[in-house]
Amino acid sequence: MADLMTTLGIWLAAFFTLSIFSFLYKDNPFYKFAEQVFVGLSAAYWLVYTIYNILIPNLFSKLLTDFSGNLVLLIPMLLGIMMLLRMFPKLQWISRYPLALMVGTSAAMSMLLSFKSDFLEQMAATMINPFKFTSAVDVVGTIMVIVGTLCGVFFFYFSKKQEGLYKVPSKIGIWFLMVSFGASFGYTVMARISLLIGRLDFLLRDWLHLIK
Amino acid sequence: MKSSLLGLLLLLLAFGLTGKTTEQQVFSVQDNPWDDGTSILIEWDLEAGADSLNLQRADSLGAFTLIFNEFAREGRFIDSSLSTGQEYSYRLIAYNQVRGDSLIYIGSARTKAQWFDMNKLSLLILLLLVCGAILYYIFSARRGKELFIRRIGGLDSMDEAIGRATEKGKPILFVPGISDLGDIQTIAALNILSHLAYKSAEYGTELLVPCRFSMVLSAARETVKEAYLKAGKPDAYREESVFYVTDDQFGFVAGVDGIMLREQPAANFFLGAFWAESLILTETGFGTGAIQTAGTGQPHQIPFFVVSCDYTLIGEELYAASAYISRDPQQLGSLKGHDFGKLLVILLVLFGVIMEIIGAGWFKKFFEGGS
Amino acid sequence: MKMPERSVVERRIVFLLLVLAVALPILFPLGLKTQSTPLTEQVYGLVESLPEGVPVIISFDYDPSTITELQPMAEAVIEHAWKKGHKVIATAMWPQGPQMAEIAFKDVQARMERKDAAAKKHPYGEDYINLGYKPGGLVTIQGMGRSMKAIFPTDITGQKYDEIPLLKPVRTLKDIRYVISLSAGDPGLRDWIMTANGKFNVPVAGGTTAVSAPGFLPYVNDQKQLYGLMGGLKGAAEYELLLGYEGTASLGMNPQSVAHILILAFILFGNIRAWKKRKADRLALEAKNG
Amino acid sequence: MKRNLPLIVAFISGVVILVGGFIPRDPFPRIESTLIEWFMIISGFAILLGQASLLRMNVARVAEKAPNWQYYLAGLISFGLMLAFGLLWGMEKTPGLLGQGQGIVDKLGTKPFDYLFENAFIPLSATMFSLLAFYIASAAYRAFIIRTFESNLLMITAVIVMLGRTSFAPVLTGWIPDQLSWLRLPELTNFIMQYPNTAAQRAILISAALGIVGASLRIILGIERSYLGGGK
Repeated sequence: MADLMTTLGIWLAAFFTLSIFSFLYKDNPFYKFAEQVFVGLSAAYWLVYTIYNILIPNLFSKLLTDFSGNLVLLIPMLLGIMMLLRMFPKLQWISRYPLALMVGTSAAMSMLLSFKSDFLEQMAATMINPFKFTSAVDVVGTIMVIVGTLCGVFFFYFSKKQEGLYKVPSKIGIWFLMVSFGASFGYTVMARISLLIGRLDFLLRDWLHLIK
Repeated sequence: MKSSLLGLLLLLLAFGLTGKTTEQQVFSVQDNPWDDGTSILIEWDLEAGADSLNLQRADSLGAFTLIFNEFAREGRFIDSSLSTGQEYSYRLIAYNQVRGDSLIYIGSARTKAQWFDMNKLSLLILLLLVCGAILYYIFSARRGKELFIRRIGGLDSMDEAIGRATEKGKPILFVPGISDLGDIQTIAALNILSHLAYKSAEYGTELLVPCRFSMVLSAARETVKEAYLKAGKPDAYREESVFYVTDDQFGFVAGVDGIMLREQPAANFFLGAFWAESLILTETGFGTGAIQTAGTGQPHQIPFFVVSCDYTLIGEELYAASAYISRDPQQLGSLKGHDFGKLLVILLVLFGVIMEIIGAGWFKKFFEGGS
Repeated sequence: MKMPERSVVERRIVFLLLVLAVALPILFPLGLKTQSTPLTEQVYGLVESLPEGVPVIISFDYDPSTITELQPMAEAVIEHAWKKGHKVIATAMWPQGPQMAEIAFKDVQARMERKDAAAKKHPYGEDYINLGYKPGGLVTIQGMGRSMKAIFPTDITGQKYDEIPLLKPVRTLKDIRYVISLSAGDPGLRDWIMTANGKFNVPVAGGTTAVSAPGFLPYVNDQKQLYGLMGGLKGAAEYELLLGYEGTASLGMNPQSVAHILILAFILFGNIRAWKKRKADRLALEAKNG
Repeated sequence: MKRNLPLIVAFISGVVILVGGFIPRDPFPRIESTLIEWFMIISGFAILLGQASLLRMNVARVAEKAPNWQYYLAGLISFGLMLAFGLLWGMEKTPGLLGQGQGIVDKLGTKPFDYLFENAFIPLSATMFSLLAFYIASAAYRAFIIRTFESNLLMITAVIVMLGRTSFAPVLTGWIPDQLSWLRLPELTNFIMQYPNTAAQRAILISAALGIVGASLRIILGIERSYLGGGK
């Protein structure tokens, strides 16, 4: 029985895979069906995980096992319910309170954390003595990092007209950006191809058994 | 701006000169500095030949239990999750296999909570400077002070594209991204739309604006209507030219593709938040021979825009173009504040590199913060 | 109406060629070998450097859409950590993460037993634990730095935090010796870098999809904000190489390499065509203007 | 009032976190932990809200017999199935309302929720995104055209990186002598990634961090309030 179900499962997976691929030919009922099944499954998945991995362990089971010790948890529960009221246009304003709490907290945290790791630390990481390296490649590379970072930042500096002498660092900045976008381009192509490899591998190996 | 930066540098110099030096000790136990008073810092520098170690902490009865035994001749260990304001004793046993003996070091310290985390001094100073600058500029802009930002090159090429469309007598297409109104990229796109709508009203060119969300739809309609009014041609405004396609990501793309093939617009504008669909849109647009302008803050999509469009607004340029057009004090002020931060980075890094070259490592250390 | 039809046909030929470029090397592997790079070696080095018994976090911050790239990384890292005797704690910032983690643990155990029938069993609760999904990204990670138990009152089986022996020495994130985040986007590796490393000084390494890999390189610096990075399928294949086995990633590098060549050929043809067209247009224009 | 009170909530929670970022001692760590716990629980409810809104929209479409309503109905049925399976027997090691469902596991090989996850969710999700491979291939053929010096630079780098990350790369340029080893494709790719790419990405990070600081500051101070909805 279990073996039969496994085989059936693979056929089901193959059916959905091909239904999605059929979109490449043109939009058709199979694709539309598969797409909506995906939306439905995904929504149920989120719900089940939210209940079993967040609401039960972090809220309900605490309240059920030790109610008086966790009284304070009634506040976030209330705020959560206020959040749900967003569904009703008339009561939408109530949801602003939990929203404000969340937005205020996360704005402050991301401000501190990203300023430290994306601003301060990046700045410090660019303060390098390029001549401490022995190999010429490293020296040249490090100089490129310093020049590229500074010119790149200058490219995004809007308070000065980029004319005459000011045009030079801005131009260098855009060149560095373009090289980096090229790298990004190459990597993205790579990523997209990888996804296709996974699917074709499934079809050829698990479904059609063309490879051992 | 410049004098305040100079002052800052001097301040930092003063810090560097007062930086303290610690003398080498074989085994030291001390309260872990600048923390909430729940950890103790243990450092050691063992003699050559030592090959394993055993760090122990005394419990309340005075019995020692192992807490750490990974060997490093010169190392440190932070014993965390302790109680504040208590005395803790430690013992380090270092074995020397060759000599066959072992040395025992003993030390103790009291945990203490601090009022300020000195490791974050550089963070605090710079954060205050940047935030101060942003607020200063926002309030100056609100008071009506003229703030200068340069014109983004992309705006000129946009005007040119509209001109070409007018010559050919074909419509222009504007897609304000596929994000909802909550995304600042969408807001920026709508600001630019108001400029384009103004121009197209002036030239009498047809404008097509497909939208993915109903909120964006109503905002876009409002924007276009206002622009036509401002251009003195309120009668030329047609509500159907700003329309809803569908919520579905790829469905929306398919819809816009269809419009491009049917209407053959002479100029396409893709401004706002775009994800993986970016290249499908620009590919179709390229096929129809339109002049394409794109702009997004989504870094992964920029490369595709650069290679398949005639002009691309890169990242922050999108916001700058929007601030330039709208003259909204909030946007303008923030942008000027960010510019102050950028100038700060450029100067500090230049100075930092020089300091590293002359061997004054404390400057970089100050920004790294301790740990 | 003639133009679009021709382009539709062209498009289908392109699609077909791509399928062939990927499928043929899957069916008939070329036996290509990959070469490891310093970035992947750094991740390997971090795992390799720690002694037996230390608690570590592997965070599953992705969903099935990127399994081809990230699942082989997860398997390789788990195998390496188990071989070193590290106690693996699985967390997830994406809801699909816990499920991906379970699949990975099962597959690694099966593979190790396939290779060596007497391979060590890695029982749940002793060698690894799955703490499940929590939302909130960097906010939640900051919470872990204060108290792990407050964020994860139980594991996925519903067992209480205090009752799990593996978690005894782990009171906060600071007791973790390294975090490896397998990350497909947001929330993910960036949140771990900013919080676990930036705030609590825990070493962080990662594996990401190739799409986001270039953006993480500024973090690989003197301050070690990031201890190395596995980027995409190639990164996964490199890790497999370092561990000494050929897994799905290494095999995947065959079609990957062939498809890259095909895409490059497409770009080349496309540019030649565009160049010819431009030339023809210019000639026509000149002829018209006399 | 309806508008200002939430702004005060955002201000207070933001300022407490900001101050706590610099003062390590009590009571700040404790307040922070409490806020984080609340944040997580509210996020849970927010996820419920998101899924519920989506569902409500699809139910309405089916009820109104909107175009393509049959597909939306299929979506709702698969939603109901997956939800019921998850709630009744749980998933993987997590027990559901009816425990671990050993009887069903014996018949099916896995729990019903996991069965649907592995055989429907995974192929659907993975295939949906693999379509992008085709789009990139067709765009490569039709739209990735070199125009300016800048796009030239981009394309040349892309070509080097794409070749450098294949398994052909070591063979293609293995003949280059050791003194010039950095010219070999894998090394050249590493060089590009480690230096010029890092520089540009760092510039982007720094600018973006400033943007985040600006946006957060405006939110905390109540200057930016669009997140509350309902226009200015």
